[in-house]
Amino acid sequence: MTVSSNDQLAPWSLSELMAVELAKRLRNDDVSIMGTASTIPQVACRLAQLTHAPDLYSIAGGTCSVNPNLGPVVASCGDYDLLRADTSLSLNDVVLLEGRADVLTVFFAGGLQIDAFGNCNLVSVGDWNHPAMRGPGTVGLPFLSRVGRILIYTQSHNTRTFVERVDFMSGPGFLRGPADWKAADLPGGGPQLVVTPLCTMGFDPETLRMRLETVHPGVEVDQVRAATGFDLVIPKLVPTTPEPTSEQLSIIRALDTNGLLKGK
Amino acid sequence: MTVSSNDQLAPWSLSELMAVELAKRLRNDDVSIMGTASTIPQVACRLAQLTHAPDLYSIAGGTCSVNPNLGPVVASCGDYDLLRADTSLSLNDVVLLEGRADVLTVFFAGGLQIDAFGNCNLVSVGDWNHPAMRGPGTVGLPFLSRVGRILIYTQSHNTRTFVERVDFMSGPGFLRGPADWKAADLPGGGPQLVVTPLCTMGFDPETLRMRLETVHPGVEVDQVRAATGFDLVIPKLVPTTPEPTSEQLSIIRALDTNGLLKGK
Amino acid sequence: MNKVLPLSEAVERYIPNGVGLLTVGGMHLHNNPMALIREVIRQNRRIKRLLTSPCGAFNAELLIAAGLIEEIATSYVGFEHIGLAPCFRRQIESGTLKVLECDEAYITHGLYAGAGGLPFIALPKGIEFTDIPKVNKEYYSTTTDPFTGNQVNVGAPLKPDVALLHAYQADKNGNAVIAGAQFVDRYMALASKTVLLQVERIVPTEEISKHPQGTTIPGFLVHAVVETPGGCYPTSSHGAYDFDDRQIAQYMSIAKDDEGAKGYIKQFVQDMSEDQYLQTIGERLAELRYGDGVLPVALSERKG
Amino acid sequence: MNKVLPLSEAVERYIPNGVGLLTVGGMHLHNNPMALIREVIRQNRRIKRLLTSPCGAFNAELLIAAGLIEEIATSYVGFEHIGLAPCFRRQIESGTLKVLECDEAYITHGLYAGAGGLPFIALPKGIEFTDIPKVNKEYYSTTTDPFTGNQVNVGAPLKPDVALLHAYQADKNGNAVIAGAQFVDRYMALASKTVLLQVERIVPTEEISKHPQGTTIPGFLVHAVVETPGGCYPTSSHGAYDFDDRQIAQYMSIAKDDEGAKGYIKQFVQDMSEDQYLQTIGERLAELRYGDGVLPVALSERKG
Repeated sequence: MTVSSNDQLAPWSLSELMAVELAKRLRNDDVSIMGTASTIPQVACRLAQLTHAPDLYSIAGGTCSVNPNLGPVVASCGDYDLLRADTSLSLNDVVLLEGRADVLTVFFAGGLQIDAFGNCNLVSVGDWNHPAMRGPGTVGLPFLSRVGRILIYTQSHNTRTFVERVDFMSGPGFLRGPADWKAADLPGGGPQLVVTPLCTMGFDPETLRMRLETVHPGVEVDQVRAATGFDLVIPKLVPTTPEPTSEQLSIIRALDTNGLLKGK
Repeated sequence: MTVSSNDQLAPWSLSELMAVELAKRLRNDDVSIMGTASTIPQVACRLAQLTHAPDLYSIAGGTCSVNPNLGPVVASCGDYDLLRADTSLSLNDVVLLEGRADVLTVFFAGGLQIDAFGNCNLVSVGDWNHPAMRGPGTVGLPFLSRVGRILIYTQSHNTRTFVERVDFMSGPGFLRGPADWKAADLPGGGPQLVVTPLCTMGFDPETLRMRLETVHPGVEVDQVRAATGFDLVIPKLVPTTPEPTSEQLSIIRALDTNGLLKGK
Repeated sequence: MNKVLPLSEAVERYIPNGVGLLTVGGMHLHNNPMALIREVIRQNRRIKRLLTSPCGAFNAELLIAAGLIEEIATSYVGFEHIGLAPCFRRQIESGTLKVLECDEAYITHGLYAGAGGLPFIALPKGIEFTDIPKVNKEYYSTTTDPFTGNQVNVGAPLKPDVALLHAYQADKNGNAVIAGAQFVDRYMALASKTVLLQVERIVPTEEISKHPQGTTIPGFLVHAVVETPGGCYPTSSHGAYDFDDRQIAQYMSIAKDDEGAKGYIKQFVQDMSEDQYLQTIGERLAELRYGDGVLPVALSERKG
Repeated sequence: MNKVLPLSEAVERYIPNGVGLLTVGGMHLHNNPMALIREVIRQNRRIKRLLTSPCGAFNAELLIAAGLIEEIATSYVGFEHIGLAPCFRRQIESGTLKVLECDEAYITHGLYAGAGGLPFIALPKGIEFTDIPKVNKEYYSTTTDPFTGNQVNVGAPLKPDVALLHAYQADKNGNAVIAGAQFVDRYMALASKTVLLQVERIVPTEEISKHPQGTTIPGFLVHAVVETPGGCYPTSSHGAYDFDDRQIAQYMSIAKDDEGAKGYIKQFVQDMSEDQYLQTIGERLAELRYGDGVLPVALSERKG
């Protein structure tokens, strides 16, 4: 969905905007890992490496290669082309590092359902025994409880995806809220950001509930509220998400020569 | 120690004779593994592969390469040259296979002490807390309890090495004998052969105690008895170990161009 | 020992009907051993329980579509960016396929435990905050950590009866080269009682010996080697060809109901030998081949 | 991030005196990180507990000879076919060095557990028939297998504070190539809080990116990279040079009593900088170099 124009490079796509927003949250000393269907995080990491975070490490969760060169961006996290990279780990290595909890600082997560406390569900909607909708499965999401910072992204912002409570807990966010989260004493830092086609959201530091941060250009706050299946914390002032700059867009387009993000 | 002559290739060495005796016990469908200081088993495996057991697999316990080409034989089981081989495993892989117990069929073992039931000790002589002699350590010997057949070899046949009971159990043979062995119900098949510079020995099927099988050319049965620190089972007829054939010797010499076995 | 067998004989000899636990290699749309799987379907071998890698794809879906799977142990079955796996989803929603819900770390560590004869594997703190252990008590449990006294999560060892795996090349003995990502395929080989290997090509042992460090599956773990060029299609074969998103999308639209799925299986699997199938996809496969410049990354030559 | 440091600064900055658990890479007389170890001795860093790979050699012995080790966790220290390690043996026999007796499988699995945040590792049946668990209750214990109800052997996770490792080459970020056998060095890197890496040479990242599948230590695990050509001597550096059995034999004869050992340490370590030491061994090192035809096996080039 193409929504706006910027300059000669534009129009930018929402996927490109989402990649830029994710990139901004990456630090130069991060070690990040992404999983299934991770075109947007791939681009976010490479964009960060080529701008403010040259030393960022980015692990493709399928091939387990480190810092894939991404020329061009590929659709699958297990793609042969991702092996053009700095280093190769095995899947067992990566699973070990996930358990170690002091090495990997960023995980890109998502879900069929994402709830008010940032918990994710990729397993099933409805009763697990008789699911209304069966999801693909959780893959590595349980690792969310051990990672430094969770960055959530999803292409669907609606009341089926954003629910008060996930039907099946497959990726722990802030659990059932502050008391529960504190009692659990998990090594991870919990979810920090949610990026959707409508907005970016963070978490209220007191209640640990999801809080609107910015609305994308052309999106109204009420539109976000209506698309969200729980009481979203909405501050008085909600700034607009900055449009991707032409510098950002030209880097993204140079990486994404197959246009995987461009049309969406 | 060179002891005898055979033909134009001779004189053969005791190490060469020991390698030949070990080779004879290897089968075409074996998967064998050797550890530290394993020049003799290396040659035994390669000799077997080049004669009656072409499909034998031989794993160098240090590099964990499979079927090293051995041109020439090397002194260390971790030698870079052993990586010229068919396949490479990692040490973790090999340790896993040792635990699996249905894959590896032969382990070449040894000890500072070897006792009447074929138990081995590479840790310490005397009380472990105040050892009279500290050995290097057990490495992978505990795995003896899980391997198909244990083939023991040692360069020293004397009453310090061959003792009634090991001071420290670091590589389980037939434990404390038939009742103990049966109760333990271990997946491994126990020790099958002991080769020394004096003789070859097996185990009595009833008592599971070590039993003399053959004496090497020029060695007397009484000499073996005197060099053994426990009551060795000695059958009425003890044949002489066959000398290595000229075919065997020429294969060995072609592998062992540095003469690691020749002089000993 | 020559382990090379024709496809049909490998399946006939090594996969009993009703096999207890069968596992299929590859991850997502890569290195799925589809030729072996198609033959399992042709021979109508029922499977009590199927275990996937952390991300199953067409390897699981096609067996499910054929109605051969009673239970599946998995942490994911789907087609990644392309979409959900229709029969996997439908059979679970309708209650005809039982799921043993797993997560990636458990499958990976569970295979390590199975390979190593470990009685179980202790798991890091965290999984107990998900619903997964609650719905899969056969694989997840707890015990006492004797070093701290804490209760900790543990997983059961995974020991497949049969593994179906793909590799880029092998010699007749089964010494095999995985040309790209190894996923958990090597651990499947280490943990399984019987291993059937399909390869793009069989090469002489001398060729294998040129790159021992790229040859990471030793022949003694392998029971049969089947030469199946193109045998991963429509998934990718690392080092050889890419996956076919068009074919996957076509499958998804055909298999959107039970009848469609049955039709697909009949048309593309049961009514065709593997050779016939390869002929029908030959042109498309040629388009999907990696360029000439792309060499299998594991094939380094050792000089000297 | 540039992690290249001079040898002295790497040790100064990352190894506190009295460090809790330090581990040294390499196995037998191969890939021992001797340059780092010699510097630890020059800076007189005491080590509470040393952990070796399943087979320690000169890496452990020299630290012991220098009197820096209080306890050692190991399954073997020796010089393989050349003979026993004299100071290791003597200090244990005299009671000045405490041993945490281990076996190879436990060290390997224990590092896996340490790397993965597993609370402990369940071990296969068998170790309980040895005397090892009886004398090392800190690392070996038992617990209940909840799947069978059986009592089973378990080992504690190994989480070194510092690992000293050798690799053939690395870039300035610490992305490193182990040119030959990996032993347990990669698991030490995965399990340790701090990793110091010595390499034969530092190469540009572009050189590293040519063979990603041979580059198996990612820079994010590495804290310092030190360029120390010849730095494994007198042990081998896989891909570069062989070990020196003559030097080991000479050491053994000099170190046959405490005074001799002290003299060796003073002459060859404390009284010389690493550069000076390399000059004295330069000629011998040249003899030990692998022939020109021998290329590091991990360095495959990926084309395309």
